[in-house]
Amino acid sequence: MADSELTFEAKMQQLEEIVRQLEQGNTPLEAAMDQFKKGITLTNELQKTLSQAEETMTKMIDQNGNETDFETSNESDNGNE
Amino acid sequence: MADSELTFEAKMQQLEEIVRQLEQGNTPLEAAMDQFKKGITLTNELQKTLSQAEETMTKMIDQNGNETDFETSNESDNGNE
Amino acid sequence: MADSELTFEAKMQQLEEIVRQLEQGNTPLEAAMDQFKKGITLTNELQKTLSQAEETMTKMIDQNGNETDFETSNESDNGNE
Amino acid sequence: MADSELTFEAKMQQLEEIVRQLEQGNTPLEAAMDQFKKGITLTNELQKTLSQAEETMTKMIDQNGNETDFETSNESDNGNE
Amino acid sequence: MADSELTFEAKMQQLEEIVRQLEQGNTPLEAAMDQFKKGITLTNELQKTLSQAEETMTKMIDQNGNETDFETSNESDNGNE
Amino acid sequence: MADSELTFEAKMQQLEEIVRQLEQGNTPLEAAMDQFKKGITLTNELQKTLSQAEETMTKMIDQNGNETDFETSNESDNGNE
Amino acid sequence: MMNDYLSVTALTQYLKRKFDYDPYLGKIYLTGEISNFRLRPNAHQYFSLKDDHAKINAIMFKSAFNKVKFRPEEGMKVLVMGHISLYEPSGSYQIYVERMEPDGVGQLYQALEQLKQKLDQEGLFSAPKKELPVFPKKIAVVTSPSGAVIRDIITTVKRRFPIAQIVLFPALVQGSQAAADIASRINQVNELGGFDTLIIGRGGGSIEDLWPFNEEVVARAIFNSTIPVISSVGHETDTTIADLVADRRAATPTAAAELAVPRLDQVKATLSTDAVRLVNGISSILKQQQLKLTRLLESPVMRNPQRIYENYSQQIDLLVQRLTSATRQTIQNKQQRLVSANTNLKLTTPVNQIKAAQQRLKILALQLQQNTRNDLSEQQQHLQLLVESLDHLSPLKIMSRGFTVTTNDQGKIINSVSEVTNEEKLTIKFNDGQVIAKAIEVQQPDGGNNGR
Repeated sequence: MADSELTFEAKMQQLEEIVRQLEQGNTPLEAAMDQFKKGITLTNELQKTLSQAEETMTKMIDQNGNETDFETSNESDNGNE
Repeated sequence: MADSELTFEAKMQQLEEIVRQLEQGNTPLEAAMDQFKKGITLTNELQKTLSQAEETMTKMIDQNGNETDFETSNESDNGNE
Repeated sequence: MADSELTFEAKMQQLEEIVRQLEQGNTPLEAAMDQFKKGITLTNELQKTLSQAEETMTKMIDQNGNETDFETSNESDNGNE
Repeated sequence: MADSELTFEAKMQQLEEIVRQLEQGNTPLEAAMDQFKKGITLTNELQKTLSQAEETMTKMIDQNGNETDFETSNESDNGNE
Repeated sequence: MADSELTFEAKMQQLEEIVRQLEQGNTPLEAAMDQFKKGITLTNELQKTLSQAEETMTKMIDQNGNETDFETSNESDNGNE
Repeated sequence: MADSELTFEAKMQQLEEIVRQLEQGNTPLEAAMDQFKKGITLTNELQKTLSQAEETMTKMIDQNGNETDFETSNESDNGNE
Repeated sequence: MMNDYLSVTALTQYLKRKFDYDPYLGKIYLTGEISNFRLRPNAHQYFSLKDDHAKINAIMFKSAFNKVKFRPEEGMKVLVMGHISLYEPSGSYQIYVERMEPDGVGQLYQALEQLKQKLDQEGLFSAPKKELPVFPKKIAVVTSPSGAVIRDIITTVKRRFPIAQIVLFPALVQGSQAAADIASRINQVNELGGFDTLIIGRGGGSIEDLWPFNEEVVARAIFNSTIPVISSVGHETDTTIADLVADRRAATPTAAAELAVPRLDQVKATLSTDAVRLVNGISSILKQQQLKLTRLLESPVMRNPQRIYENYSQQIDLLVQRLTSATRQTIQNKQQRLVSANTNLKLTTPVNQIKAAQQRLKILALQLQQNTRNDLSEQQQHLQLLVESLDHLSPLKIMSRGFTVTTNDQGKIINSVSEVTNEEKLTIKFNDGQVIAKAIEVQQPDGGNNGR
C-alpha cells in the first residue's frame, strides 16, 4: 500500500526501471517474473490512474460544458439530462 | 472559500496561470489534475459571475429601459415582456 | 439612504462621474457592475425626481390655471385636461 | 405669514425676482421647484388681493350708484331695497 | 370724523387730488384702493352737501316766493281799503 | 337781532354786497349758503319794511314850530294866488 | 423871381401866427357896446363891439355863451374877456369872447366874486359833500309855500316814493330879508332833527331875484347843516353860491325831488331782482360745484376704477407664463442632461466587458482542457510504450515459443536439474496452462543424480 502513495510519475519511473532491467535480460527468471508482475501491476495502476483522470476530466468538462451551454440553450440541455 | 473573495480579475489571472503551467507540460499528473480541477472550478465561478453579471445587466437595462420608456409608451412595453 | 438626501445636481454629477469613469474602460468588472448599477439607480432616482417635479408643476399650474381661467372658460379647460 | 404682511407691490417684486432668477436658467432643480412653488403661491395671493380689490370696488361703486340714484328717484330705489 | 368738519371746498380738493393721483396710475395698489374708498366717501359727502344745499335753497325760495306773492296781494288789499 | 336795528339803507347795502359776492361765484359753498340765507332774510325784511310803510301827507312847520297839514292849505293857497 | 411872391394863404398864415403868438392879444379885457346882435338859440353867437370911433368883430362859441348869466341886447354895454385871432377864409381878425358881463352891474359881480373867493378859500366849496340818504323817511323843504317848487317836489315824491314824509318850511325867497329867513329855516330844520334830506329852492328869475342865495349867511347855514342839502335855485344856467355849498345841486325842483327819493317800484323791483340774483348766484355756485363733482366722477379712473388693478392682473398673467416656462425649461434642461448621461451610461454598459471576459474564459477553458488532455494523452502514450515494452519482455512470451516453467511443490521455479529429485512432484507451466508431473529420472549432463 505504500505504493499507492507514490505519485504517478514515481510509479512510471518504477515501471521504466523494470522495463529497462528486463531489457537487459540478465534478470533471473524468477526476478523477471516478479518484476514483470510488478510491471503489470504498475501498468494497471497507472492505467487506472490515467483512466480516472480522463474520466474525471471528461466529467468536469461535461459539467463545465453543460454549465457553459446552460446559458445559451438551457432548456434543451436540461431535457437531455 | 477564500477564492470566492477574490475578484473576477484575480480569478481570471489564476486561470491563465494554470493554463500557462499546463501548457509547459511538465506538471506532475496529480498536480495537473488538481490544477485542471481548479481551472474548471475557476472557469465555472468566472462563468457564473459573468452569467450573473449578464443577467443582472439585462435585467437592469430592461428595467431602466422600461422606466425610461414608461413615460412615452408604458403599456405596450409591459405587453412585450 | 444618504443618497436620497443629495440634491438632484449632486446625483447628476455622480452619474456623470460614473459615466466618465466607465467610458475610460479600465474599471474592474465588479466595480464596473457596481458603478453601472449605481448609475442606473441614480438615473431612476433622477428621472423620478424630474417626473415628480413635472407633475408638481403641472398640478400647481392646473390649480392656478383653473383659478385664473375660472373667469373666462373654466369648464372647457377642465375638459381638455 | 410674514409674506401676507407684504404689500402687493413687494410681492409683485418678489415674483418678478423669482422669474428673473429662474430665467437665468442655472438654478438647481430643488431650488427651482421651491421658487416655482413660491411663485405660484405669490401669484395666488396677488390674484386674491386683486379679486378682493375688485369686489370691494364693485361694492363701493354699487353703493355709490345707489346713493346717487337715491336723490333722483328716492322712492323707487327704496322699493327695490 | 375730522373730515366732516372740513369745508366742501377742502373735500373737493381732496377728491381732486385723489382723482389726479389715481389717474397718474403709479399709486401702490393698497394705497390706490384706500384712496378710491376715500374718494367714494368724499363723493357721497359732497353730493349730500350739495343736495342739502339745493333743498335748503328750494325751501327758502318757496318761502320767499310766498312772501313775495303776499306783497302783490297785499297792495290790492290796500287798494280795497 | 342786531340786524333789525340796522337802517333800511344799511340792510340794502348788506344785501347788495351779498348779491355782489354771490355773483362773483368764488365764495366757498358753506359761506355761500350762509350768505344766500342771509340775503333771502334781508330781502324779506326789506320787503316787509316797504310794505308796512304808509303814504304820508305833506306837513308844514312854521317859524314857531307849529305843524300843520300842508296840502289842503296848499291848494287853497294856490287858489288864493 | 417867382420865389419873391407870397401866396395869399402863406401871407394869411403868417399874419395869423403873428396874432396868435402876440403876448398881449392872447388875453384881452375889452369894454364896448353890443351891436349887430341877433340871438341864435343854442348856437354860436356872432356880433360886434364898438365905441364911438372903432368896431371889432366878435364871436362867442356856444359853450362860452351858455355861461353868460344875462340876456345880451343890442346897444348894451358889456365887459368881455377873450383873445384876438385871424379867421383865414375871410382874412378878418376878430375877438373870440370867452366871458361876458353887463357893464354897470359890474360892482355887484365884483362883490360876488370876492365872496366866492373868500368862501372858496375857507373850503366851503371843496369840503367833502355829504351823501344823500337813498331811502329818506322825512324830507325838509325850505322854499316858498306858494311857488311851483314845493308843488313839483310833492308831486314827484308822491309819484316816486310816497312813503317819504315831506315837511315844508316856508321861507321868503326874494327880497332883502329872504337870505336871513332862508338861513334861519335851515337852522330850524337842523334843530328839529329827524330829517334825512333838506331841499332848498326857488324858481327862476333875474340875477337880482336869485341874489339871496348868493348871500354869505345862506352859504354858512347850508354849510353848517348836518342834514344833506340839495339846492335847486333858478335855472340850470344860474349858479349861486348856495348851489356851490350845497351837497347836491339840482337844475329843477323835480330834479331835486328825484335826487332826494328813489322810486318805490324800482326799490321793490330791485329787491325782487336781488332775490332772483341771490337765487341765481347760489344756483350757479351749486351748479358749478355739482358740475365739478360730476366731472370728477366722470374721470376715467372713477368711472372705470378697475383700471387700477387691470394692469396688475395682466402683469401677473405674464409673470405666471414666464414662471411656468422658465421652470419647465429648467426641468427640460435637467431632463436633457439626464437623457444624455443615461445614453452614455448605456454605451458604457459592462456587457461588452462581460462578453470579452466570456470569450477569454471560453478560450482558457478550451486551453485548459486541451492542455490537460494533452498531458493525459502524453502520459498514456508513455505508459503504452512501457506496457508494450513490458509486454515484449514478458516471460509468458518465451513460453509461447514452447518454453515452460517448472516449479516444485513450493512453487519455486526450478532452474537446474539439480534441484529436482526423483519422484518429485513438479508443476509445468505452459503458455496456455500447466501440467502436474512427476520426475521420473533426473539426468545430469555429468551423470550426476539428484536423488536424495
